[in-house]
Amino acid sequence: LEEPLIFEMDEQGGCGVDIAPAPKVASRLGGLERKRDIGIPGLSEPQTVRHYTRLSRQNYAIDLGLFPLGSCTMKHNPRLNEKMARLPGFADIHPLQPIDTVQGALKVVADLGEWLVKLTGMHSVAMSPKAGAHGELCGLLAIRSALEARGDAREVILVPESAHGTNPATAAFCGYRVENIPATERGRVDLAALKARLGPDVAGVMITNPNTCGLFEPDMIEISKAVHEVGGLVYCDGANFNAIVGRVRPGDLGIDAMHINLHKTFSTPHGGGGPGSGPVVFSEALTPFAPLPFVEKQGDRYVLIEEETAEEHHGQTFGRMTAFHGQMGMFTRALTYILSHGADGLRQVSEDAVLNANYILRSLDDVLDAPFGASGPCMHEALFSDKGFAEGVSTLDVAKGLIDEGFHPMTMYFPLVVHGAMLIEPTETESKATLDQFIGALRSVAERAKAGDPALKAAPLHAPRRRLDETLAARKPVLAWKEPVQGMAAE
Amino acid sequence: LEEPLIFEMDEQGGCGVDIAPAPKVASRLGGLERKRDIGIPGLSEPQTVRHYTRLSRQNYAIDLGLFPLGSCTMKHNPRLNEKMARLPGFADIHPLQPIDTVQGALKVVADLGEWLVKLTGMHSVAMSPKAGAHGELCGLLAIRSALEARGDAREVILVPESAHGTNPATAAFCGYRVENIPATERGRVDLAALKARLGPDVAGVMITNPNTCGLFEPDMIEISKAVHEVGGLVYCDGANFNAIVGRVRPGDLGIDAMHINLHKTFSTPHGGGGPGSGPVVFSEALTPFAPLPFVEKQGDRYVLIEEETAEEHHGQTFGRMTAFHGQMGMFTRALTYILSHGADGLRQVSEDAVLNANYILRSLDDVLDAPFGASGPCMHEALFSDKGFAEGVSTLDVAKGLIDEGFHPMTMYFPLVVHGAMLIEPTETESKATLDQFIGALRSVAERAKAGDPALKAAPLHAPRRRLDETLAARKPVLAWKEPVQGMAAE
Amino acid sequence: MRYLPLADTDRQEMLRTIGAKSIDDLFVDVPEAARLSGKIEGLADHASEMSVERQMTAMARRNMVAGEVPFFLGAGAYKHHVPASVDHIIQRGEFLTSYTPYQPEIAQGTLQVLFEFQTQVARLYGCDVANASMYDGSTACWEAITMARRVTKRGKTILSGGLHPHYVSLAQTMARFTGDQLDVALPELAAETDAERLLASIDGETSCVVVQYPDILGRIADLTPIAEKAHANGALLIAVVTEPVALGAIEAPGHMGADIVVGEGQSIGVGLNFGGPYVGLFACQEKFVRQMPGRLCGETVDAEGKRGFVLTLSTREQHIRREKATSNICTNSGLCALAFSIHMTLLGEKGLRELAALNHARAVQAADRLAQVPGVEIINDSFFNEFTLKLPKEARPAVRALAEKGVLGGVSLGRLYPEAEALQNGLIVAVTEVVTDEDIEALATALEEVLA
Amino acid sequence: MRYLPLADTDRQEMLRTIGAKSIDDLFVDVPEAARLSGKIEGLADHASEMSVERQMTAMARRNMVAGEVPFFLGAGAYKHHVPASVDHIIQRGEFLTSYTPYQPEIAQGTLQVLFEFQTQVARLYGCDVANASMYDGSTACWEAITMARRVTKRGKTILSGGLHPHYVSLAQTMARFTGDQLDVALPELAAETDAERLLASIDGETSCVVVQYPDILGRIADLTPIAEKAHANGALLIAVVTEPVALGAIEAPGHMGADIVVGEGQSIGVGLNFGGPYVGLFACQEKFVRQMPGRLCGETVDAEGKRGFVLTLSTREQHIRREKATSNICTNSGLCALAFSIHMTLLGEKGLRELAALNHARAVQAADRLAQVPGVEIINDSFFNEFTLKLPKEARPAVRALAEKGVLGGVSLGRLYPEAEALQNGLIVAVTEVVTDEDIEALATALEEVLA
Repeated sequence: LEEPLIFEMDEQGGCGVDIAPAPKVASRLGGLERKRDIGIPGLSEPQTVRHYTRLSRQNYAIDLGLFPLGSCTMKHNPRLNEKMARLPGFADIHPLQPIDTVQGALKVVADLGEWLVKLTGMHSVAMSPKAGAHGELCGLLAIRSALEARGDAREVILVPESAHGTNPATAAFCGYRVENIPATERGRVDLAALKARLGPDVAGVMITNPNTCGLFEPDMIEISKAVHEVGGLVYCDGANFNAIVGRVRPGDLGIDAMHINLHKTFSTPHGGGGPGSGPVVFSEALTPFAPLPFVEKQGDRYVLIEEETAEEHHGQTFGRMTAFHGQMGMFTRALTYILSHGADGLRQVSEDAVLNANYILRSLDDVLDAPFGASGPCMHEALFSDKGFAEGVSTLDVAKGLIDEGFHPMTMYFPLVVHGAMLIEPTETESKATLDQFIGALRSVAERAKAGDPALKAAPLHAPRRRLDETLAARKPVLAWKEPVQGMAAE
Repeated sequence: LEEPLIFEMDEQGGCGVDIAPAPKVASRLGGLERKRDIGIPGLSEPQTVRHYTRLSRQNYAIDLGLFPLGSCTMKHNPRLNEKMARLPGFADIHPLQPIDTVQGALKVVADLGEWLVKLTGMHSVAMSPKAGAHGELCGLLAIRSALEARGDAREVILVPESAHGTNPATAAFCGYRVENIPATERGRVDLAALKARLGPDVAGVMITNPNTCGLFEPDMIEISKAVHEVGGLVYCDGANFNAIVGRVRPGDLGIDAMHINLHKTFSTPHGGGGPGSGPVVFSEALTPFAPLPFVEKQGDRYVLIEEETAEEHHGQTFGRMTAFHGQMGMFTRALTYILSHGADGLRQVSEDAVLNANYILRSLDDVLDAPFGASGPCMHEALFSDKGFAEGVSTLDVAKGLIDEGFHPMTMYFPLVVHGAMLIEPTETESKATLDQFIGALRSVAERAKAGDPALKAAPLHAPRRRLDETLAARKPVLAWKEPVQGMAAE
Repeated sequence: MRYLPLADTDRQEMLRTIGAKSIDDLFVDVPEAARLSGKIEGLADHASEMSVERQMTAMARRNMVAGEVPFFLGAGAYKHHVPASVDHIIQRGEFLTSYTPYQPEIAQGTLQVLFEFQTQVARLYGCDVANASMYDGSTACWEAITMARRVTKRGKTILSGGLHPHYVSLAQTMARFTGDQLDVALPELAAETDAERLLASIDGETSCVVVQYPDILGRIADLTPIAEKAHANGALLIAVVTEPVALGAIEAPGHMGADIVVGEGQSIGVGLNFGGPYVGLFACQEKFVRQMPGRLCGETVDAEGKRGFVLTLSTREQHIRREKATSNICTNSGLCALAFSIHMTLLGEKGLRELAALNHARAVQAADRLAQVPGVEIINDSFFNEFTLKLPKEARPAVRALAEKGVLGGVSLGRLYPEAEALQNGLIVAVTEVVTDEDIEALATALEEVLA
Repeated sequence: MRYLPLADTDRQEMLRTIGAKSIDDLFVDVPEAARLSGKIEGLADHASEMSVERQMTAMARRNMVAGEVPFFLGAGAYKHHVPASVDHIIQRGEFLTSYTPYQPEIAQGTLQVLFEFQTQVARLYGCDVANASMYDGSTACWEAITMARRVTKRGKTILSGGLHPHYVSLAQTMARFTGDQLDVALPELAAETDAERLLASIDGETSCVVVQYPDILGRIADLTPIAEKAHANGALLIAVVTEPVALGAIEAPGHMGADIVVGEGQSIGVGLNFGGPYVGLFACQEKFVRQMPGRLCGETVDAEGKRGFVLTLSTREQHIRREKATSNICTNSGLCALAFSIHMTLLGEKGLRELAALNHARAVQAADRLAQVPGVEIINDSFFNEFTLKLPKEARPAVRALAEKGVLGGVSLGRLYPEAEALQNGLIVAVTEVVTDEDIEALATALEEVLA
């Protein structure tokens, strides 16, 4: 049965809530009463629950199977996190309550911040960024503020070719010109090329480490040093922090700012596209420029440093990035996760994540081309290219073929530096048995791709939909439901 | 992908909990330490969540679609009920806590009991029965106790042919001989035949009203009168109370005892087969014999009448039917439902339930045989027979055919008085649009059944499994998983 | 009304289809005298979710919550930590709102869970087979007695004095109507169980002996001698386990000769819930399987030869056999069985053993500390996570006094045996993994004050 | 460790397959100097669920819960009753643990929800199209300003003094780096909005005017004149709505000429959550759609011609356009958008209008009662569910004093505008359907005491 849109249902005039009748009062709406129909369909509770339950079953999810999405890190979301985030003491408090009525909430923010600082070996943390890309923005604004504070407006941010698209986008948003740093044949930043480009116009570099090829940058300390020597600053994209948490502290690598995607390293749910949370840790150099607001412990009491109090001891802040104080609901989940895993557990997390990825790399490198496979182990994700596929068969076909095997596809065509890239990140929450199943499935699809099996072009066959026409969607965008024109139905 | 049993998984040596290490103590287990392996597989939390999530998706459920199960009443389960049942004040209290520490819980029991008494027009209520059939037992034990108290041990319970199987089973369990009462051509109890059978050996009748043909017993008052006149008592199976709640009070029909399936009338979830809850309401005559324990309000305070206090003012109780006090978790849900619907809502519930059933009856009686269709409207369920199906096509085939149309089958072969019975109960929580879909689906299957479509014998085709071999299962029962014999896997 | 999808326009249209003028026409069979004209007296009209939530929350707040105080109650219901994922899974609509799996093609989820559950229970109990659950431990216990009667064709049952008094009470209620003959006794405040009495009572008339393990006072005794004597006399041994976590530490009754093992499953996955719903566990040895009551899930194959599961042996059941059924039970405790099974899967062998070890260690620590309270005596030599104190005064008022100090200190034998003079000073104290050092200290201190 | 499925035997076997001796071999690329030898300092080892739950619960208990006291805070975040079914649905694994729907064949559930969400938002706002959500209202507001710049190719933005001060602050932060020119002002404690100032400021350089509706003090003014003046000057009108429930009672900005309407969706389905996560709503008229930031879901067909949904117009986005993208945003607020959409579906036209009517009526009653408190003046002529009081003394300490009395009485303008002398006596009071008569009385009484 196909599930119709709520706008198409026969029962859409219903209502799934009971609202107490409003007392009679004289309206004070300024004469702006809304008179025309709004056009919002309503369903009773049974119909509502059924509509969304049915829709949900058209989704793939971690709860259903492996999500081998390189660079996106889809790991298990512990249910305790969900339970804790729903405690009324966290879920039912207003962001502007008097400080003394939210001491527990501020402690959550402070405690999580403290662990993020310690785990990264950095100096301070900004908790308010709403997501990873927002964190990048936060980091770059701090860098630009620091440079401006010393009267040294620079123009260029260097970004490796393999960077996430958000890196150049963010740098451009902050007014920087983006220049690429080339990669070596081993998939790392070309240190010599980088050094050659460094100069007084370079505000800094944005680097991802482990990088988007799933490899650790062994020259990272030297890179940082070189950038610092010319007066630049080092931004690290923390998307892959989950590969090293508990084993390597970015602060020890000379990083000045790094955002942390709480869902990638600290298991908050992805939710079909957010909400995220992207706290940013700073080196001592950037700390004075961190945004408002933040939480500070003063004796036994937690206080919120907002606009009013910032002047006194945080005068160089670059300002506010969002209303209120950040993604509290994600903080409670991440803190719950950190306390659950503890120091030994977090180290085990990164070890298992790396182990799982290497297991996939070495179990498939006979059938798939691993462009950097010869250079040693990978970190938390395994990278393959489309080399060896038969003429006409693409990475996309392999991805769609995996759907028919019961798995979500891997990340495709990223990083851009590898042709037809397939980036596979199993995460630490997958069992060996599941990895073996996945390896078997991908092996079988890869063999079909190499043999040029034409049926692969038709995949997926066993999904709620066959391949969708994305060109049509973009050419004539239909972004909202509209009443069909009378008589159309009869055609 | 087929989901293996937990016993078959490669990762079954895992663990999805962290238990704090036990302090070292000298064991006092009486020398009975368990030494051999228990053989319980363990999975980490991610694997556990995935196993059960995948399994769940092989189930049909109300949240997915209409459940037209006559006499079983599968209606929407409001989510507020679930939320309320989980309040720590209800979910996390022990049944033997001092009475003063559970006043709120006792109030829930007392309030729900009070509404059940008022809604049924009866005199008292026993809350402890664990399910409908347990409630039947409770009712019959009260009847037997009352008769014994007057030194009048009778032997026979009269049960209509169309009764639920639990009715004769319960009567037999209480030591009664069961005799059938025939039905009229209009699907009701044959009053004349009943009267003819009544006599001093008859302890009582067990009657279902509305009956299992989905019809109201118009002679109910007269039946009760006749039974009472010969010194018998009247038990009413309350399974169908949902058809009349708010419009008819069984107490006004002369009933002495009736159980109420909380899930059928008051929306507690069925949960794939329980837990149920079957409070029993009593007439004044049976009240002294009601079981222990029960809740009583004394001034501002609620007390629990248990063994110790029963003597004083409840000396005729027939005793305890279960440990503790009944299905508290179901009481909170049912009370939440009653408060939500209120007096007007509950009346609307029975009206809509009856309306929906009649709509189905009249929308399909041209294509399906409705044996009692001519006798007027039905109550909350519509009854059809297999008359007119082609040779070799059975009600079972129609039921399985409905699965392929995306619906759960109706109740089959019950009541026994109708050949190849199909009993359809839509409940009040289905929309007209859904009913129309269902009617269309059943119409199409019925037409195939009449035309003798051989493909129907193979249905279902679009389900997680084809028809299962029940004979094999019963002939050589395999009720637990056993390690396959070594070497078998290689065969 | 938020749960009712029909609009007034729908109702009118449907009445037209039916050919009725009004809803009242559909209730034409109801005699005039029985038609309720007005609304149910005293009940308000429908209310918003918020309003109902407030009413229910107000009642919930009037209870002392186990998780918020030092808590030591047991005696057949135990507070354990249930992982958050258990409740998450049982709330999935496909489990919560599904029906008894009579249509196996679209109920394999429930059925496979039941098959796994049966295997888990059988292994935990040391039996060959288990059913798909019963209402609770107490009703399972009675069903076991009636099953023994069917097997042995005898009517005399010997109940240990260590059997939970509610379970005894239920059996007494039922036996009054069925004519079963029960041999019952009160427990004694002593280190020894009543095994001697049981052994002495078994004879050629005996259908079964029912022994709780650990017993109501927490004592643990080897069941082997009783099993041997029973079997020698053609009787069955029924073991009752109210605390399944114990079986992660002590030998399973099925391995000590018990023919039927039943019990309460509440400790695993279910929670306290003021006494219900719980989940009755029921297992027996293979040879008795066709006399076993309740629902059973069995393995089979479908029309394509794929493995699948179905409810089976239903020829024993009321919907087929009617007055000849082995039991009138029609419901199991499906959702609680699911919760039990999920929690058991999370624990696994390793977790169950660790959990049991922690329970026992904590209980030993608590016993040692409480033994230091002046005037208090520990009755038990052996125990798992529950033991009995003899106080220098009546325990029942002491428990109330403890509650006033914010400590839920145990279950008094006075509450369970109101008429047994000799037991009035007894207090059953359960100590699970949720009890902290501070909780033990709080109980000891409060008890000292109350006894002073 | 309960979330980690690998056993040590698995690890050894996998290392063998890999050809590594130990895990350390896999970290060979990490320079010696950067390898952390010990464990993270100060952090305990892994802990049981129960232990973590206790730590978190202890922190939760240190907060004053909105639902447990008379509660009147608003100013951009509102307490409304969210039906239980909303949270039930968003916890389904298929929604909670699914990924951004880049593989549409196996993400139609999320995609159809987003399509429905976009349509709901567009209709609520009176616009043609909406996107699939933004982080929150404040970031959506800034994105709207940058979008206006892209459309008009002008850099001057006029912000109403009635715009939420956090939204203004965020715009000021960003404008410092982007070079946008902002014309800002403080609100005045007067019945009239600053529409006159806005009209006077619009000129041929103006990219857009940003007006909050109802504004930060709760005032409601017709946007039509501003829209007309803006359009006449080639500028856009951006309307900001922090309380979406208001649009069940008052005219939609899109119907009064607003080109872009943005706002906070938290009121519907999301809950307070101490400020986040929330859900930013973003809608505009059809002609600007290709300049709209954020994720968009569009209708299309699959290879068999069946209708389906996909993310579309992603050529605007960072993963395609990199440094030429319209925004650096990569995440929306998917799960909150789902919650919003479910709650909106439960409400429907009827429920939304009733809810809005109840909010307004309650607010009117509260305003009438509070106006009787000696020295208190109601600033607003017009309001929806939020209005501003002028107290006879500074509001900020008064709010703290109210909290000590157990009443969360509102948001002081001193908290929002710490440096604006003229505003220090202002108190914003929000009154939603959760406020009872007793709550209003409690606030009035406590306020009288505090002001005495």
